[in-house]
Amino acid sequence: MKVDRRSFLSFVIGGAAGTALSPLPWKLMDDSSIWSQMWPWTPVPPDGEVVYEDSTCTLCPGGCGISVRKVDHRAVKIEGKKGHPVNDGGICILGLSGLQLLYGPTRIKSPMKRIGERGQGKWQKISWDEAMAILTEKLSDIRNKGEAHTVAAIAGTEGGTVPALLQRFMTAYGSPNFIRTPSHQDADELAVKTLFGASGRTGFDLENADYILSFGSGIVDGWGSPVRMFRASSLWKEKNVTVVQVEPRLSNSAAKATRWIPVNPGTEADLALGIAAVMIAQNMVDPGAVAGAGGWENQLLANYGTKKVSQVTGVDAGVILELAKGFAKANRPLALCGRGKGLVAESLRETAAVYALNALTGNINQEGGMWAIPEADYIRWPDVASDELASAGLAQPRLDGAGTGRYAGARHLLNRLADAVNGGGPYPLQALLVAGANPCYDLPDTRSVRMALERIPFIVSFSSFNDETAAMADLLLPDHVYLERYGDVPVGAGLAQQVIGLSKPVVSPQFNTRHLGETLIVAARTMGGATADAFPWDNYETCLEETLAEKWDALIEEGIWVEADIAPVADTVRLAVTDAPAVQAEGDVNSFPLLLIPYDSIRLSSGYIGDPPFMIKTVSGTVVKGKDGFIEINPQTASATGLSEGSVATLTTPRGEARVRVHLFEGIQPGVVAMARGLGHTAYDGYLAGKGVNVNELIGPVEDPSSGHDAAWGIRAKLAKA
Amino acid sequence: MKHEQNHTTPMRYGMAIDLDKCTGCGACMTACMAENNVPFKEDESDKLVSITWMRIFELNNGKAFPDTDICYLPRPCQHCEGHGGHSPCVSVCPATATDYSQETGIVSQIYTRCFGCRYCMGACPYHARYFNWWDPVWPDGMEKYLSPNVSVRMRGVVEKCSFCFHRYQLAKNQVYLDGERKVPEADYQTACTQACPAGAIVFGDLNNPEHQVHQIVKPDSENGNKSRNPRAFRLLERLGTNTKVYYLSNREWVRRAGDNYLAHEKTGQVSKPHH
Amino acid sequence: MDTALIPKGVKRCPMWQFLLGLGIVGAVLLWGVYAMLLCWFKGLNQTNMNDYYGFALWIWADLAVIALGGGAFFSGLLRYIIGKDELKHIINYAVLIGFICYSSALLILAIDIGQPLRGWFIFWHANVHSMLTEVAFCLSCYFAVLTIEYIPLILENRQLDKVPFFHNLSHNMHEIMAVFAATGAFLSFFHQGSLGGVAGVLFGRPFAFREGLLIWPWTFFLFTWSAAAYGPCFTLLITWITEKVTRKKLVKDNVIELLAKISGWMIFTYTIAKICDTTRWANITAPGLGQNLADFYTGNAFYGYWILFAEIVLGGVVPAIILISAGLRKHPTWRVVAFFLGVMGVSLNRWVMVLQVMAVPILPFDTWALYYPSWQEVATTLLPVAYGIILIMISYRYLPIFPQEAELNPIEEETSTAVEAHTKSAPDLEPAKA
Amino acid sequence: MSTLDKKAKEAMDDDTAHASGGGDNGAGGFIILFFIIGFAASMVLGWVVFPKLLYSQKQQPFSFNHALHVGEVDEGCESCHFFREDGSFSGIPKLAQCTDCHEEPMGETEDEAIFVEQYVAKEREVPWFSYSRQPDCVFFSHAAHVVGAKMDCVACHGHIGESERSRPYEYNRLTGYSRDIWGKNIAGFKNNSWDRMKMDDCAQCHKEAGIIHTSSVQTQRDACFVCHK
Repeated sequence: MKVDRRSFLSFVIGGAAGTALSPLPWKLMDDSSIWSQMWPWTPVPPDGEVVYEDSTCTLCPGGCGISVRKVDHRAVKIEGKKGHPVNDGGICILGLSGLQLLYGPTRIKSPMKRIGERGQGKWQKISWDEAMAILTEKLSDIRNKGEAHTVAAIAGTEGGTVPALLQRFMTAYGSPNFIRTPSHQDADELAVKTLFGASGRTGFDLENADYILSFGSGIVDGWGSPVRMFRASSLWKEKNVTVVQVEPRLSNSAAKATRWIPVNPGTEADLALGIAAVMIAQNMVDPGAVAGAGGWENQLLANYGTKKVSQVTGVDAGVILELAKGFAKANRPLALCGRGKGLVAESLRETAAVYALNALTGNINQEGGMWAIPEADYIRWPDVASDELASAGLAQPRLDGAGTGRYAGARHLLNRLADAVNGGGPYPLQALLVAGANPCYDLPDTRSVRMALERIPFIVSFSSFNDETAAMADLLLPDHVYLERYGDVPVGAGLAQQVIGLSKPVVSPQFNTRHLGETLIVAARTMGGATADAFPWDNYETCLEETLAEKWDALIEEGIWVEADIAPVADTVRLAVTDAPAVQAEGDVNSFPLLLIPYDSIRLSSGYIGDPPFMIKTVSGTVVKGKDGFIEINPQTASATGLSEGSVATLTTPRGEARVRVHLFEGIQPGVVAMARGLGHTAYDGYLAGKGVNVNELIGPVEDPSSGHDAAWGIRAKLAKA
Repeated sequence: MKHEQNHTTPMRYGMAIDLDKCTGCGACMTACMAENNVPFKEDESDKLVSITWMRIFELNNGKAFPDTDICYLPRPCQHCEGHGGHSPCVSVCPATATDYSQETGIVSQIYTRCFGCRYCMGACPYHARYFNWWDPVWPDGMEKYLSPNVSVRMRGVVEKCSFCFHRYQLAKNQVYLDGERKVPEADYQTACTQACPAGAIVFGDLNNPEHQVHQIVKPDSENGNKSRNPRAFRLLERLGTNTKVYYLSNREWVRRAGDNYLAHEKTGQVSKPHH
Repeated sequence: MDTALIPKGVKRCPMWQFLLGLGIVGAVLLWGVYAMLLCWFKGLNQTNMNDYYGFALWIWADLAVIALGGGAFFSGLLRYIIGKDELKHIINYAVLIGFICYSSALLILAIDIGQPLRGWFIFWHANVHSMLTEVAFCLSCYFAVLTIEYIPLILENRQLDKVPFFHNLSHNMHEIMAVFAATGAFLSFFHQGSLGGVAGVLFGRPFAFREGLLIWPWTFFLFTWSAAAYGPCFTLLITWITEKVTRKKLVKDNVIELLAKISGWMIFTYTIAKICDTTRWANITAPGLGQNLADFYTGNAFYGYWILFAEIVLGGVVPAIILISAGLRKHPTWRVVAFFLGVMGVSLNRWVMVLQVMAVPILPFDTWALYYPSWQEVATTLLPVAYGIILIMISYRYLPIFPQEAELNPIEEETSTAVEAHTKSAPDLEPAKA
Repeated sequence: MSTLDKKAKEAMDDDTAHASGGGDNGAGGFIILFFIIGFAASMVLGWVVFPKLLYSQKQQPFSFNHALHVGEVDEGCESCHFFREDGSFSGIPKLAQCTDCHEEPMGETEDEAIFVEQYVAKEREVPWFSYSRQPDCVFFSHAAHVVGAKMDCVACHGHIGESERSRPYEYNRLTGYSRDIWGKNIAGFKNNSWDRMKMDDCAQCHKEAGIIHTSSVQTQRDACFVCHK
C-alpha cells in the first residue's frame, strides 16, 4: 500500500472531520476561556465564616472605635464602630487602610541587628532572646558606668500604659531624657497651664457651638479626632452654623467653611488679638471674663488697633469688625487653633490669643464652649524607688533643656535634641530608644536630625515598620501593630470628655514581633535591681488589667470608657501674655522673596505612620505625579517666575533645596508656596518611598520665645525654573 | 413554585450625595477599594490608569484669589437607567457582560463574561468604568485581606462600581432565613455610604417612600426621574442617561458644574433630552 | 527558479530582488509580531491606552482599513450587480486589497481585546443591541465572502490551475461570484454602517452621538456611504503605487477613470451628506446637550477646527471635484492627488470618530485627554501593513491579478512557449468565457 | 521549463490516469480507507483519550462515610451542613464541628485513625476537595434555594448522603474545575438534575421551576447579578 500525497491528504481530512465531531476542539475552546477566567495567578480569596471584632484604632490620636470584619482567621476589612461616642460608625481613610499596614510589606518581621553600615539596610534576623540580651547588656554597661542619663527615649505619645512603661523604664534606669514628639498638644498644655494655672488640656464642645472661628485648624483636614470633626462639620451644615476659617490657603477646611479669610501666613495671632481688641473696644465681651484683666485690655487696645492688625494680617479692617461682631454676637461661639492637623506646636502667643477669644465670650467650661479638663488619670503606679545610679542620672539636666531656665514652661523639646546631640548639649548621647515615632522624617530640618542620630552609637527602634528612623537603628525590636495587641488608648484630641478606648488583638501576630510593653517589662526584669523592682508585673496584660482596675471589665465589654462629668481644672482665665514677639519665618526676605508653608491633607498620613497604598492612590495627580512632588502657587506667582502648570522648578530655602513641580492654584495667596506634608519618604515600601519631597527637609525649627517649642509655620523660600 | 419578587414593586437603588458636606477626605474611595478588592500598583498617580470605582473629582469655581471656591464630587458608577434600562454602557456591550436589572436598578458587570473590548468605557460619559491593564498583584502577604464576597478581577477586563451588590446578596440570605420579603434599608448600604465620616452619602431605594434617599431626592417619575429637590442635580442629566446618583448643593456654581450649559441657559432648566 | 509559478506572459523581477523586498517588509512584520506577542502575553499595559482612551490607534486602524477595504464590496457591486463590466480588470485587485484589509482588521481586533481567549463570546453570548455584535457577525461573514472571492484567484496560479479539481472549482466559483458579490455588498452595508453606529449610538458622548433613522444613527449611513465612496479610491491608489513600484502599466486608463469617476460622485454626494450631518449636529444636536462646536475644537493642543477642514474640505470637497471633472480626472497627477486626499479624508474621519470622541471632555469639570500610541501599538498597526504588502507581493508575483498586464506589457524577447502561453492564458482570465 | 514544471505535468498526467482508470486500481478505496482511519483515530482521540488527559484525579485525605453519619444524626444533612446566623451556608464542616464527637477515635476503621491522628490531634483542618465548589465568580445562595424555594439537597448534590466511601475528586487540569461542575459526561449529556452544575443548568432549572425573571433588560432573563459576584 503506497501512502501517497492524496492518501495523506485524505487522512488529514478524515482526521479534521473526526476532530470537529469530537469534543476536543470545543471543550478546549471552552476550557481555555474558563482558564482565562480563573488564571491561577489571580488570587481567589478563601471563603469562611464572617465575624466582626471590635477594637480601637491607634493610627492617630483620634481614638475611633473600629469593627474589623474577619473571614475565618483573616481580617478583611476595617469599618467604623456604630454607636461609638467618638466616631459612631464613621471612619477615616487611614483607619480604613489599617489592614495594609498589618499585612503590608513595610512590617519589620522579626527582631534584627544591623550588620552593615548605618542606613545601608543590611540586617540579620536574630531571636528575641538574643535581641533582649544585646539591649540589656548595652544599657547595663552604660548604667554601670554611671552614665544612665546619656540614654534617651523618644515616644510618639505620652498617653496610655505603654508610653508610661517606657517613661517608667527611663526613670528606673536613671535617665531624665524621655521626650515626646512635638505637636499642638505642647502648645495646648502650656496654654492651659498659663491661662488656667493648672495642668490639663482643652476640650471643645463643637457639636453645640453655633459659630466657629478657626485659626488655621484643619477641621476637615485631620485636626483633633478627625472623624469626630467630619461629623461636626456636617452637623454645622445641617444647623447652619457659621464656620470661619482663617488661613492663607484654601484648604479643604476653608472650602467647607461658610467663610474663608485668607490671612498673611503666621499672623493668625495678630488677627485673633485684633478681633479681641474690637470686642473689648465695642464692649462685646463677657464681663466676668475680663474682670481684673484691665492691664491686658489696655495693652491689647494699644497694640492691636484694627488698622494696624489689618496691615499685618492682610485682612480688611471691615472684615475684622465683621468677624468680631459675628463672633461676639453668636450664642455659643468657639475659636480653635492649631494649624492643619496640629502636628507642630504654635506659639504660646497664638494659642493664648485664641483661647482668650473664647474666654472673652464667656464660653469657658460652658455648653458649646471650650473646656479645660485634666487628662484621664488612671495610671496610678507606685513611685519608682531609685537606686543610686538612677538618682545620679536623674539629677542630670535634660538634654533638650525642657523644664528649666528659659524653657521652664516646656515639658518636651524634641526639636532641640538635634542641636544638643550635634554639640550644643551638656553631654553626648550613648543610646537612643525610639518608640512610635519617626524623628528622622517628622522633625524639621531632617538633615540635622539624621546627623545627630549618626553621632549616637546605639539606637534601638521599636517600630513595627521600616521607617526612616528604623533604617538608622542598630537594633530593631518590632512591636505588634495595633490589630495584634492589647492597649489602652486615652483620647485627648479636643474631646470635651475623658475617653479611654481599648485596643484588642483582632488577629494573632502575623510576624515574630513582640508587644512593646512586654519588651520593656522583660528588659527591666533582665536588668534586675531597682529597675526590675519598678516592674512588678508578670507580663503586659497583667499590667494593663491591674492598671485599668475597675475599668477593665467595662473596656473588655464595651471597648470604651467615657467620663463625661469631669471637673474642669479651673474656671477662671488669667488673661495675659501678648508682649512676646511674633514667630517669624526663617530666612532673609531679599534672598528668599516667597514663603513656603506646609499643608496637611487627610489623604496623606503625616505622622509616624506612612501613607499605605490605598491612601497614596487617592492622592491627586497635582500633588504627586510619578516620583515628582508638587508645590502649589498662585498663577500670579507663577507668571512672575515664568512657571506654568506642571513645570519643574527648584525650591530653595535657607535649610535646603528640592526639585519640585508646579501646580497652579487660585486658592493660595500670591507670594506663598504650599507643599503637602507626608511625602518624600525614603523608607517604607515602593508604594510610598521616593515620591515627592519631605517638607521637613526644607524647614527648620523656630523656637517660640515663650516656651522653646518649635513654632515654625513656614520658611522663606525662592523658586527658580529648573 | 412562584417567586415572591413578582408581587413587589421593583426597586431602584440610588444615592444622594451632599456635596456641601463632602470634605473630599477620600474615605469613600478607600472603603470601596477595601470592600471590593480593588488592586493597586506602585505608581497610581496617573489617574487615567488608576482603578477607583469611586473617584473624587475636584471642582473649582474658576474665580481668582481670594474668591476661589472648590468642591469635591465623589463619582461612583451612576447606574444609569437611560430609557427603559438602556444605559449608555449596557446597550453597547457585545457579549452581554453587563446588564441593567429592572429589579434593583443596578448595572452589573460580569468580569468572567467580559472579554475586554472596552466599548462600554467609551460609552460611559462619567469614566466610571475601568480596565484592568495589569494583572492584579498584591504585595506578598497582603492578599490576606481580600474579601471572598467580591471576585478578584483578572487582567484584561472592565470593572466598575456595583453599588456593593454583594452586600445585597448577603442581606437577601438573611431575608430568606428570617422569612421576610424585602431587604431592610439598613441592611443594604454600600461601603462608601457606611464609611463616609461626614455622612454625605445616603443610599437606598429611590422607589421606596420610606427610604431616606427617596425623601431627599423626591424623584419625579413623570419627568425622567428628575429630583424635585431644588438643591439636587444629576451629572449630565441632559444626555438622558437618567442616573440614579443625585448630588446636592446649595451653591449654584456647583449645580451648574454638573451639566453642560450654553451661556444663556439657566442652571437646572434644560431642554428635554432628544431620545 | 520560480518561473513555473509565475503567470504566463508576464515578467517578474529577479528572485533576489523579490526576496530582498520580502526580507525588508518581513522584518517589519516580525517587529509587529513581537509587539503582538508582548500584548498577548503581558497584556494591554503595553499600549498607551488608558481608561479615557479605551479605543485608540487600533480601533482607528480597524475602522480605517475596513473603510478602505470597502473598495472590494463596492467594486464587486458595480461589476457583478450593476454590470460595470470594465471593472473586471481591477476587481481581482480590489478583492485582494479587501481581503488584506479585513483580515488585518480581524487580527487587530484579536490583539485589541483584553481577553483574546474569550473573544468568541461575542458570537456565543451575543448582545443583539450592540453595534459591535453586528460588526463582529457581518465582519466575519464578509471576511468569509472575501476569502471565497479570493480563492478562485489563488487557484488561477499556473500550477494549481493544472489540477483539474482546482481548475473546475475555480471555474465554478467564478460562475456564482455574483451571488457572493451581492452577499458581500449586503453584509458590507451592515457592518460598515454598524461601525458608524459604534460611535453614533454613544448618547453619553455628544461629540459622537447622532440622531438617525429607526435604530440607526446617521453615522451608520455615512460610514457605509463613505466606505463605498473612498474604498475605490484606496484600490486605485494602491494600484497606482503598484504600477509605480513594478514600473508597469497594469490597468488601462479607461478602467481607472471609470472607477475614479464613480468614486468621485460618491465622494461628492457623501460630502454633501456629511456637511448636512455636521451642520445639524453642530446647530441642533450638540447645543441641545449644552455644548457648542467650540467645546469640541478648542482648549487643547491638537484637536482644532483644522481637523474639520481637513476632513471635509481637503478629504471630501477637493477630491470630489477633481474626480468629477473629466479634465482633472484624466490628468494622472491630479487624479492621484485626489486618491490620496480621499484616503486621507476617510482615515481622518475614522480617527475623529474614534480618537477625538475619546479626547473631548464630557463632564464640565473634566479636561481633554490626549494620547499618543506606544511603539507596541505602532508596531502592531504596521504589522498588517507589512503583511498586506507581502501578500500583494506574493499574489502579484504568482497570480494573474491584473488581467490586462500581459497585454499592456508585452514581453519583447518572447520565446515561442511564452507566446503560446500568452495566447492560451488570456482567455483563461475571462471567467465568463472559461 | 523547470523541473518543477515537469513534475507538475507528471502529476497532472497521473491525475488523468486515475480519472480515466476510475476506482479499478484501488486508489479510490485507499483514499476512503485513509479518510476512515483519520476520522476514527481523531474520534478516539477526542472522545476517549482527550477526556483522560483533560481530567486528573485526587484522593480525598481519607474516606468519609456519609451514610453512616446521616444515620447517626437527627436533622439529616443540616446537622453538619447548616446555615450560619447571617444566612450564609457553612458548607463542609470545620474540624471543630467534627471534634464535638470525634475527640477520640469512634470505631476502628483506618480512615477514622487517619482523621484522629492526622487532623484532630494536630488541630489541622481537613483539606477536603469539594466536588461541587462553584468558581469564584459565582454567588450561590443556599438560603434562596433551600429556605426560599424549599429545594432538596439531592436536586443538586445527588445522593451523596447515601455514599459510604468518598469517591476520587476529579478536576479539569486546565481550569481547575471539579468535574462535577461540567458533568461526568464529556459530551455534556445529563440524565439527572445533579449531573452537572453549569450556568445553563441553573438557568434550565429556573425555567422549569417557572421562576423566570425578566429583570435583565438585556437578556430578558434573570439579571446577571443574581448569581454572579
